[in-house]
Amino acid sequence: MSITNSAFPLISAGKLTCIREDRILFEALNIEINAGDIVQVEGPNGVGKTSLLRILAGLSEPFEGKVYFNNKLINRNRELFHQNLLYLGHLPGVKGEMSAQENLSFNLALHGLDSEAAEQTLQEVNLLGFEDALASHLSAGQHRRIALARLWQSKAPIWILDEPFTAIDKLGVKKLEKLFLQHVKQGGCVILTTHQDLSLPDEQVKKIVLTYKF
Amino acid sequence: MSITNSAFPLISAGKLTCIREDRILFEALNIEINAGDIVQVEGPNGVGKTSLLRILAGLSEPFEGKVYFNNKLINRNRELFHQNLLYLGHLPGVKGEMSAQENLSFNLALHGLDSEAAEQTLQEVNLLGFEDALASHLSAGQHRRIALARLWQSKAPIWILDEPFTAIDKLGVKKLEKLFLQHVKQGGCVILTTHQDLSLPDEQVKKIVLTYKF
Amino acid sequence: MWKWLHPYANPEVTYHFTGKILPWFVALTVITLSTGLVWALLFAPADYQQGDSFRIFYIHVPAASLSMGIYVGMAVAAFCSLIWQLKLADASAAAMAPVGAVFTAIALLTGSAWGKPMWGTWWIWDARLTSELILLFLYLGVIALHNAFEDKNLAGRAASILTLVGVINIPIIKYSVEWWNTLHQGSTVSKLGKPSMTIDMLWPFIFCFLGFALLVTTIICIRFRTEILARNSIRPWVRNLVILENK
Amino acid sequence: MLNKKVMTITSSNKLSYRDAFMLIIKRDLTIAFRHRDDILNPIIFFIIVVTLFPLGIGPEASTLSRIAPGIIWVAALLSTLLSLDNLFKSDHNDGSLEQMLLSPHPVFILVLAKIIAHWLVTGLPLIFIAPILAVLLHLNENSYGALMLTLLLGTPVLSLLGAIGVALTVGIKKGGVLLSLLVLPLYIPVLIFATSAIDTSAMNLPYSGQLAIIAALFFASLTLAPFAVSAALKVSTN
Amino acid sequence: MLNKKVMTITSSNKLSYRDAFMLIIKRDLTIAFRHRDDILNPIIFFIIVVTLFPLGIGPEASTLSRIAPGIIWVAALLSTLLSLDNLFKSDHNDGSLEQMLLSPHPVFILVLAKIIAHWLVTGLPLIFIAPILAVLLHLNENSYGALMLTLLLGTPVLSLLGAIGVALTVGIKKGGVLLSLLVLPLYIPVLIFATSAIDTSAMNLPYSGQLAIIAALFFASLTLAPFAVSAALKVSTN
Amino acid sequence: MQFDSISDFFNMGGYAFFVWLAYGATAVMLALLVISSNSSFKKMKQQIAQRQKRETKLRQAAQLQRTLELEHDQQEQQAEKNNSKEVLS
Ligand code: HEM
Ligand SMILES: Nc1ncnc2c1ncn2[C@@H]1O[C@H](COP(=O)(O)OP(=O)(O)OP(=O)(O)O)[C@@H](O)[C@H]1O
Ligand SMILES: Nc1ncnc2c1ncn2[C@@H]1O[C@H](COP(=O)(O)OP(=O)(O)OP(=O)(O)O)[C@@H](O)[C@H]1O
Ligand SMILES: [Mg+2]
Ligand SMILES: [Mg+2]
Repeated sequence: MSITNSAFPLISAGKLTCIREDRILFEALNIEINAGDIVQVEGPNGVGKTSLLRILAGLSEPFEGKVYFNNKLINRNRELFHQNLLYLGHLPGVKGEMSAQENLSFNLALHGLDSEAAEQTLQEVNLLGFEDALASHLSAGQHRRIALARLWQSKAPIWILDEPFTAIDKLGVKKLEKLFLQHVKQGGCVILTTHQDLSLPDEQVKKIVLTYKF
Repeated sequence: MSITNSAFPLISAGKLTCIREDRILFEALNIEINAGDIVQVEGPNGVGKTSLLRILAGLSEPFEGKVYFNNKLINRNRELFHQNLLYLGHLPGVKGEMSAQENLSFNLALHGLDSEAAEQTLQEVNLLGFEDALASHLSAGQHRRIALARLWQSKAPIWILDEPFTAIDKLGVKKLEKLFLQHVKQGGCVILTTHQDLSLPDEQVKKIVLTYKF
Repeated sequence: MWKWLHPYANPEVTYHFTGKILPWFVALTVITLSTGLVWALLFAPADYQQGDSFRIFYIHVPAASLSMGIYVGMAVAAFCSLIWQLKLADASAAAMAPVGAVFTAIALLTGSAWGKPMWGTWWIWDARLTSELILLFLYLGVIALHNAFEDKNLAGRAASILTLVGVINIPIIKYSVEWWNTLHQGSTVSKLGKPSMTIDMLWPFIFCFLGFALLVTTIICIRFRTEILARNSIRPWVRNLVILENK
Repeated sequence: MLNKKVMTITSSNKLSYRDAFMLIIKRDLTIAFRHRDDILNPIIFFIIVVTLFPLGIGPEASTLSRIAPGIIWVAALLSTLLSLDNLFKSDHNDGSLEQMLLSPHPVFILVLAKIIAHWLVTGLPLIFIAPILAVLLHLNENSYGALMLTLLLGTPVLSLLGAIGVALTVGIKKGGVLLSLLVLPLYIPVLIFATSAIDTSAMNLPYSGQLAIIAALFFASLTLAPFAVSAALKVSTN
Repeated sequence: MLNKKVMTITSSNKLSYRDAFMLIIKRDLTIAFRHRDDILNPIIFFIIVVTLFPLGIGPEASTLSRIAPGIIWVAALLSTLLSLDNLFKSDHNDGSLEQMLLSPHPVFILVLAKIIAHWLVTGLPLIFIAPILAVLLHLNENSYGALMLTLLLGTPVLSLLGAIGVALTVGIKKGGVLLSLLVLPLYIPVLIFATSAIDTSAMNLPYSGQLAIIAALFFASLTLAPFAVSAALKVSTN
Repeated sequence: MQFDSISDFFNMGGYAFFVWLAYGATAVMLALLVISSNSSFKKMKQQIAQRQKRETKLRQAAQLQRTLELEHDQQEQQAEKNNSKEVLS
């Protein structure tokens, strides 16, 4: 079933409420994200962007409300949802004890992708020559690049990325933005947070603006 | 002794060479940083910016070369140097088990500053109302703000900051840039790395550009 | 079957309901327990073999059996909270753990104080004693886990998992300790069998037992109310309640 | 540049359970072998703890042989306990655990694979080293078989039950000692039946009863622990 | 907005050694008391390990009383060892250690403060709980004094020597078991002299000789360990 | 009444230490449990009240933040205007 034929939004949420430490971060939030959307979650530090993304990815449970993937509850269809989801959080999920290539191969294989493509994909993120370096011996940005490399191979339509540009240099950011455009053109969607300005055309980017609610 | 009267650069380095994993990151680098300088170390991911900053702060030893503070070798005058240095690395040095205020008070006291000022300083970094929240319960950006709050109280002339803007929202970045300007106006210097564009006037910012050397 | 439970599964209703019955429980506890204890200390006859040290019996046995009973209650609550996601079950399990731990400690302490005159030692590695000690460890583990999580709901779920793993463990421990023990030495001392008590010993015992059971209920009730407040602190009814009381 | 098709909601890009299982085992073993220490250290800890006792208690052969089964088993318990920290903690700290929970496989399969890899690295070596230490402690000659058998059946139980404890504490900053409070009481039945089996064997009596119980514990924990662990992981990463 | 003066190169904004020392102690104790568990857990670990032995060895009072000193001291060793992880590791992981090394104070003072705070939280409670456990193990009645004294003098040595091991392994990802490999051999002298003192006291003989040696170990490690630790920290954070 | 005198009662047939240890320890532990249960109930209410106060503080801080953001935006618009003026002239 191709997404473009699907009548339902790729991911949607109804009446989401998130409470942390007795503070209401957001209340009765309704979200609907369709194929082709790039959604930037905006707001100052501590407003609840990461919390929202984790709820959408099914990593935390909201205080109230439901998240749907293709109109199905995500907790009821966990495996199907995860096959169609790529989430990258604050922590890159890269093991320092393995080489860049081993890390990427494992990540690809775990998500059912072709792990042979690892070497070629590392080239995309400018890690050529570092394939065999242990990840713990790489710089902050190179470390994150290993995690990001998965994006180039991913077939999952839903990308949820929490500050993907952290520690990435300018050329890298450009390249990522291009990749996002390509991804949504192919019928995927991207939900991301970042404190940097995106250089994507404004009409491409939808925004969810969170504000302090007390 | 006021800095402005000093004939020597605040911090200088002669013939620095750094080698990691048999790769030469930089070779025979000479650096001279005077009061009033904002120095941005630039370069793509993995080029050696963090390595350079750690060497300047005396946290790592260079393969070759020496670092001088006010024309004195830093390893010979460790305590004096550290009284005049403020270094913030990738890791914020904030303990999740303590509240925001306790963290800041401790940090201030450890560096001989007035720990009473903590509450007021937290206001500067927009953490009013979070004084008593455990640091581990704060968001990524709020966490880093606790570490950065020290800057507002610091009397050390030399600031070495490795990606200080990570996870900080736009308003926060603006505020930090303003603080840097004020700091150098008072005779300090700031050495920093960041992958974001600084919105400081170009003539204010000196650049050290590192490039891949293979 | 769960339908009739429904009105009480509302935290606000439960909070007010428990608040109403609590004074009655307190009164009943005070009456029963004081009657039982005075009877046990002053009027019950001394044992013809153990003399007046037998008076420890009147707290030791209620404490020991309650310590196990509370764990079973906690496990049932944990089960409900995991399967049906009943937040109130969670709160009641959290309320029971410290009470159970204290009663286990009391059983151990009174047992020791009884063992020294009877067996000549404070402690032997007998089956019953050992499994009671391990029960204490299980309680402490559950409490530590409750304290380790800041989020009460997460803490409740984590502790529920541990409680259930522990409850499977309890019969195993009891059984294994007995077997392990009989291999090395027959446990002769502690197996008194059921003491065929005379009626003038039985009545004070019944009163003490009931009194301690009521005390347990009362304390759990108080702690339960605390837990309800902790889990619902952002609800308007809690806020209003607090504001009203502060005025 | 990459020739990608239009995105589809799909359930095809998925490994078989067996492949996912093997993938995790392979990865964990790779990481363990990368630092050889990971494999040597539990063994060395085991050896050191066992040798501490003759030093603390005195060298008399009769006392030592009397307490040998207990000491070897307690040392095995403790060395498993210490190595448990590696099981999920580092994966949690660098975000890999999150990624595994988000992978399109049932979590209990991944968990089971991790536990088995852990046992291969920390439990299995103990079985080979134990007889040598038993010699040092003058273990009764009839007991070697029982020692090996109880370790073979018992150490997986330790890894499986331990995993539950680790999963519960993985989100907590300083879970180190809390872990032992949670896990050690769960280990007690294994300890009791195993040492009882060894003691029985020393008297040349059959110990199949105890062994059967350990085996039962093994199968029970093998089937139930992975589910408890995955439930616990979901709670503690929330 | 803040009324700052022109920056100067200065050596005035500095705490006295005593203030710096107290600051660190206060901080570490605050963190420990924040989770009460941090204080309870080493004690509970100690208790549980001690109870494992009767379970593994059997309940006979005579055997237990024979091996009681060894068991209590080995348990003290292990519980110190387990709690050592907290000493520098978490500070290293969140960057606080770096900040301390960059502070304008001699590193050995900060280190000494951290070690003393660690002992207050993990060593001291053991001394209070040990007599109760000794009762459970039927320790000889003459030996209680010796047990307490050796623990009082010996546990600080464990913290001090342990700190060296932690400092050396703090930069290594999985230092857990490597640590025990480094540290336990250093602990052996303490173990031998302490248990020997307790055994001697059980026979109602004077044990001041052993005690003097432990005291000597204490003073030697108190003066030397902080320097070794600060050197080790500099190496392992490089 | 099983005892002839008060001292007889306290003596407990020679088992005074053990009996009173058992009863005393039980009383102390139960008293502590009751007291701590009660005080934690009260503390919980206080905590909730305190949080409510903190919230008002947070609300004020949020207000401040919002006004700051507004000011910031206005400044930026001003700056842009100035820039465009320069270009024009
Ligand atoms: C630390 C030491 C002791 C512990 C941990 C302990 C624990 C227990 C436990 C768990 C029970 C079971 C309660 C139940 O089944 O409802 C019990 C019952 C009992 N204990 Fe103890 N006990 C200890 C010492 C003693 C001593 C020294 C005596 C007397 C000499 C004693 C006499 C009894 C009696 C008479 C019962 C009731 C048995 C029955 O009716 O089933 N206990 N104790
Ligand atoms: N711990 C280490 N061990 C060995 N090599 C290392 C280590 N840390 C960094 N390197 C090497 O040094 C090089 C420079 O790293 P450094 O962290 O200085 O880069 P950087 O310029 O700060 O990059 P980024 O922008 O990603 O932060 C890296 O390419 C890496 O290969
Ligand atoms: N583990 C936690 N426990 C309790 N409260 C938390 C926790 N993590 C975050 N919070 C609270 O939730 C709020 C939102 O956090 P979140 O991480 O979602 O913010 P964010 O929008 O991602 O901020 P940032 O831009 O700094 O990353 C924070 O203000 C904090 O008070
Ligand atoms: Mg965030
Ligand atoms: Mg860097």
